[in-house]
Amino acid sequence: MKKAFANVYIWVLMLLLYAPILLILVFSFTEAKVLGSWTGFSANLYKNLLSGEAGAALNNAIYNTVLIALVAAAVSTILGTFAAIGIHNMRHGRVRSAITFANNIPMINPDIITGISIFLLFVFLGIGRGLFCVICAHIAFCTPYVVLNVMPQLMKMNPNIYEAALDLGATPMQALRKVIIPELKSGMVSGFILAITLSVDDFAVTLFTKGSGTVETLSTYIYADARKGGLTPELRPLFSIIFIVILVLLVFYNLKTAKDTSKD
Amino acid sequence: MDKSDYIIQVEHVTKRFDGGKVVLNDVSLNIKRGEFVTLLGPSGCGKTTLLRIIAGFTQPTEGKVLLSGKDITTLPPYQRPVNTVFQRYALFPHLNVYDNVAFGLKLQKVSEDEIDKRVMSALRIVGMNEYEERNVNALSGGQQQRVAIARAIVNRPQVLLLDEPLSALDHKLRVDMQLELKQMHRDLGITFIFVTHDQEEALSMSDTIVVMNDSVIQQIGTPTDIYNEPANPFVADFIGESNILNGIMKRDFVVNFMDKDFPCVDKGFEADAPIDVVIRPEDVVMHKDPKDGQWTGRVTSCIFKGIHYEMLVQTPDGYEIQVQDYTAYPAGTEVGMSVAPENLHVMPCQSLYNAIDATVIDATHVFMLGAAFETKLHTLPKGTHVKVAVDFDKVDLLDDPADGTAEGQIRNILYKGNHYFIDVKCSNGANIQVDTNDVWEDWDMIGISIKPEDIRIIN
Amino acid sequence: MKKILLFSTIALFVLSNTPLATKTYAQSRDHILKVYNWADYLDLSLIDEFETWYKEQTGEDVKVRYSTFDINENMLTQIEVGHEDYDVVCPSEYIIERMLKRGLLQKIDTTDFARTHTPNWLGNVAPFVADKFQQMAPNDDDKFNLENPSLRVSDYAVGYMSGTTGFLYNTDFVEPEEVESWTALWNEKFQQKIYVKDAFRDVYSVLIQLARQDDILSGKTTRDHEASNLSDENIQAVEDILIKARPQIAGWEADFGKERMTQGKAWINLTWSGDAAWAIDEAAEVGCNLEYVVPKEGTNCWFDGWVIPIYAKNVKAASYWINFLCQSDVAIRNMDETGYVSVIGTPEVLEGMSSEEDYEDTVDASYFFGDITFPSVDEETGDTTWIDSKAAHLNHVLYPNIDVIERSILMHDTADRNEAMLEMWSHVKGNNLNWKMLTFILIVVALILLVLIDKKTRQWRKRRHRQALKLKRKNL
Amino acid sequence: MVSKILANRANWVWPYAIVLLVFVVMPLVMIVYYSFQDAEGQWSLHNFHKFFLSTDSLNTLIYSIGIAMITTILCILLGYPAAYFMSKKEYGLPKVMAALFILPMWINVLLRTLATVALFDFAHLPLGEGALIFGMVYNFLPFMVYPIYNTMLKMDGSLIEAAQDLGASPRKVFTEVFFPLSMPGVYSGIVMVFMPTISTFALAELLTMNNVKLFGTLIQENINAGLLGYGAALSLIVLILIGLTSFFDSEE
Repeated sequence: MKKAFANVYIWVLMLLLYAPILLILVFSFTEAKVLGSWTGFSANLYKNLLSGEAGAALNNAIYNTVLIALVAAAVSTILGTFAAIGIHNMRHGRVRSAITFANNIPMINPDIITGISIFLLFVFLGIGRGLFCVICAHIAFCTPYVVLNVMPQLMKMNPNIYEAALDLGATPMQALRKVIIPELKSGMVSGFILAITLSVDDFAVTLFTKGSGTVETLSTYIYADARKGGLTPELRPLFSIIFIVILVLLVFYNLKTAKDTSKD
Repeated sequence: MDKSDYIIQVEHVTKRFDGGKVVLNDVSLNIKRGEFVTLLGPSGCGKTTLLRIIAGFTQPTEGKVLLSGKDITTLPPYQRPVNTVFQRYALFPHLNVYDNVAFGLKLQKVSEDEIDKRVMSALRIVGMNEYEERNVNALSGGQQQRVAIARAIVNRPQVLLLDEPLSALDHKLRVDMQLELKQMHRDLGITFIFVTHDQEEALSMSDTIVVMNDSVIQQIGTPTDIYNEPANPFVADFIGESNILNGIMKRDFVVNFMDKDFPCVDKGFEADAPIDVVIRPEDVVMHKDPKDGQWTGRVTSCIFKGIHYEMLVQTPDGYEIQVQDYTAYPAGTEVGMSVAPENLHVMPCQSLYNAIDATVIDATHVFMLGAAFETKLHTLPKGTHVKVAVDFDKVDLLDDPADGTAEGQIRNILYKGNHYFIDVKCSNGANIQVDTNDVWEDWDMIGISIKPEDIRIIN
Repeated sequence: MKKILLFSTIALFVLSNTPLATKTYAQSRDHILKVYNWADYLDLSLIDEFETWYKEQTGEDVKVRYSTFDINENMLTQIEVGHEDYDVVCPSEYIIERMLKRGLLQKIDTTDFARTHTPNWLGNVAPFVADKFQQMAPNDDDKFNLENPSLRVSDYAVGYMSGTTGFLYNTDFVEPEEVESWTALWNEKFQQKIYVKDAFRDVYSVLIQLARQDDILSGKTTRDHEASNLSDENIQAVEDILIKARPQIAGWEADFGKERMTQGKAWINLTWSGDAAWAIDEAAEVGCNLEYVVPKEGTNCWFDGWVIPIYAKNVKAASYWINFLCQSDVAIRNMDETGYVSVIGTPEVLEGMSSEEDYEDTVDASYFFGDITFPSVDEETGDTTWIDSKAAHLNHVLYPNIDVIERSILMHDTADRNEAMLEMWSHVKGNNLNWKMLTFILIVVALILLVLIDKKTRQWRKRRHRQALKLKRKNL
Repeated sequence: MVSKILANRANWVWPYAIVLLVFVVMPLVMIVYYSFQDAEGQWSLHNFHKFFLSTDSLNTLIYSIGIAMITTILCILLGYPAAYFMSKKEYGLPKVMAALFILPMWINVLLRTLATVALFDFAHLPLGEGALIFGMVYNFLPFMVYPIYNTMLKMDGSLIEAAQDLGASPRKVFTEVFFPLSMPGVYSGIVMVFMPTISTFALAELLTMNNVKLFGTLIQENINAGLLGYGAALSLIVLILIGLTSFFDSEE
């Protein structure tokens, strides 16, 4: 009885959660201008997605998105890992707590605040905004999550292995490469993935830091398009593709983690 | 004995987990009102499961549990007048010490003043008054332990269950807590059921000890019985130090081991019955002059143990005897040794050889221990169920499970003076015993192989 | 870790090799022309053509970096505050005025034209538009004193597109007489069916004429005066009109109005003629009948023009760009693409835009093309039709009849009243706070406080209780 | 020399520390700086003065708080049971459920919002406050479910047993132990939902056709209109709100 209720509840909620997604998935296969009127099956929306002027713009947007995400994620992963190691080895005290506090700010701040604050900084410095500014901003709000992901690994790590490595004649860099990094790997990877998703998802920060219209990312492209006509037809296949990609990625990720957990 | 004296009766309880793994195998146990009972055994012997069944967290697969005569097998835990002290205390982090202890009483809708009286007295009993306002996370392990106990006893349960409550404490603290628990038991006069794997703990605290191994009860008795009259080699070995030797009961009051006859106080065995002899190290009397004493040997090591010395003595015919004495005999000295008849504990052997259930596969193979073993040519029809006899010393254990015909795991090791007597659990659940001189470790996975000529089929 | 390093190196490699990047770093700035224009406001194929044309004219390469905005102020902020180095931008008239005042503009440089034998088409702009530009309010303490005859606004700004503000409506649901007046906004029939362009200046400048129509008709005041006089009373008057219209208004559209109209989700859209023209064609395709009307109380005749900000890095190319866009054929192509009406007033445009079968009723567009009549010969049939600017077969949405122009005003810069206007706007737009919500909030806050207080008091009472019991214990 | 510095691993933090200083701390300082500047770039309280005088901005703030409250409460009411059912094995829900619940969280927020808009259009429901709240809940529910679900999973089972053992009926076990112990998850859920709701702007714009304005919208409008000072001041107010909420959070 209780079990039945629980299942019904969850499934209904699920349905609600996925209704819009399914709706769009379905109507991405018809060319109807107005979502809801079915003008017969066609994959043209998909065909035309990357062709024509709009397609070129979309291409550029996707390109920028990937570029920004990769650079930001990579940099913040390296930066964050070093930072985590540093923080971990710091004496508890003002400096440490100050840094950890500053580290939390971007996570607590709403995107719009992060975006505006960085926008104001660049205005103040009189630097024109653009790709560079966006990447900086993304690094700023991605790194804390990397730190957050690496920290637990450090906690788990036996504090002596680094010394052990040095004792066995490794230089600090070798010790880092051969001993510490392997220990932190899982944390870094999950941090990297998280950073990627955050960067790709981000909208508010990019909007305020991209400056002149040249650097469009996927989100800003969608925003611009949405302001014109809500969910314009060309967004439907885009949405569907993104959804499928994420679905696949997540499934793989879960399977992998499941395997890892079953291993140990 | 009158049934009403029993507060807890466990009747033929068997617990099988979903995986089919048997953790309790037809366990029966009667616990008298007001007793301090200890469930003692190595990890994985099923003692904790038994406790959880009594507490009601786990349902037995078969059998039932009675509380003062009433069947409570299906009663949910919150309706049982028993309380548990958990291994890792399980104090509620969102409540302070006082509220943790008052938790049970509040649920019983006891009046504020009553609650306060009882909580404070409980806290006083465990010496934690003054800490009532504290946050439980701010307490040390020992203190948390005390609070956990207070929280349990404040409800005046008929039975208090303690699941290895001291395992997380350091040695000094543990000893103190042992005494305090004993004291508490005396003061409260309620039944304690105490689970531990530490035999000293068990001996020092309990009225009754229930020794468990391999999901069955090995022996129930007072600490002295258990120590002095172990029911079987396992108990003897698990409780305290002991020399366990193979022997033969020549006739009443005469036992033969190490190829010598010794006077003893046991009788009633048929002539030349194989037996195990247990001699506690402190019962071996040492003589400066090798001539006095019943047998001789050379001291090979001598270690000071605080009050006494612990020595290993090698007999000429290759037995190694553990001895405790107040005077030190440095390594290398020749000594004589004797043991008083009443200190020779004779226990019958379960068997002289492994009697294994097997099924005939073909003229030269039988299936047993979860694998097909080659045998000498025989005439039995395929599929007949037979008993197979294998001598203890005819079983070979191999490092790599893959190398053996069958696989097994080492469960228990006894040192029999001049060789090891090893208990092996095979992949199919059957046990076989092995005599060997090789050194193994508990829980080692090993391969088992038996030469065909050593497999004797008996019907 | 290795993976990440790999990623980053790839990323950096890509970064350094992207066309985008090469644009940014490899090419020197004077081979780039940064154009900043409204969204959907240009036939984009013209960009390449300009690049080749510019090469022909000057022998220099230029790459156009084209980007778009959808809010004037947004663009201005980027230039004024962000110092973005756009070479040529296309703001609305009042922003041009403000930029002039604030000295953010530099002269269009026509000197090279003669040298490169490039015809100067800047004169193609309809004189009536040039006059409107010149009208921009003078202000003595400005850097640019516009009364100074030596200064012609047209040296700094060249018109691009123009249009009016009116009602776009769906003839299936709305009768023409229902939208003759701006008061249609108050008609309960259109509840939640009206979209209003999210542009407070245009809305103000048309609705103020509704508010003051008696005085205007009786000649007590003039449209232009009221439109540029943003007194608190006037702002209040417009606010009242809008508040009264609130129940009918389904939304404030930055750009999605036409879409919603063609989807039939809205019946009326207070919008610009250009959007209207575009939407009417779009809707026709999906069989939805839209019309555009300029209500009788009056409208605003707005202009967008090309200007060169002082932060521009490539003035020469910018000037050529502006000149390029002033050609009649280019203008026509832009009109076809965007639906807005170019300010180019040449006979070629008149000829190109008029069509008897499409528009049987005529409009008097002499104010725009001048009073001209000339024969036009059809290539195929070869028969001649007379084209008369006084009775031209033009799309009335784009080229309104002269009477519409007579009751139209020119918007002026209102920077000083900006905040007041914004405030009015958000009063009307964003003030959804109602008593239901307020009480709800209060209840929630009260509940939270109650819980907290209750918690604290309980702890406190408990503590006191215990103290008492402690005492009792001590006494025992 | 360098290696000496590197040898002390505490120093490895400095590169990031600098990044933090430049791209996190400085920008916040900027917000404060601009919020105390008027249009002429003079120090003044003009912006705050304006804020507290203009009923409009205040109303928007209060309204946004209201919407945020509704969203948060709905998220808790819907999300808590969901998390509960998923975290308890006895309901036999597949583990992948949780993942499926989180999945929409990874789709671009705008697309998710547009999807809800599409749903409303499809069902011929009017866009407006209702749509806004639905969209908000739709967007933020995963952010509520996830932390609650995690706390429930991590909860020490022996505490539940202890409660039963001390005579708590299943109902009591829930009210006296399980619920209080799950609260931390709820709190972090609130933090993850409440403030973002107040400061969203695109969602409101898309879900209500610009009809409803949230505080985020107000900020964005002012920044876009070039009123940096006022925009900064409004942002500062949001920051102060965040400070307060996190303070309450730590109180709990």
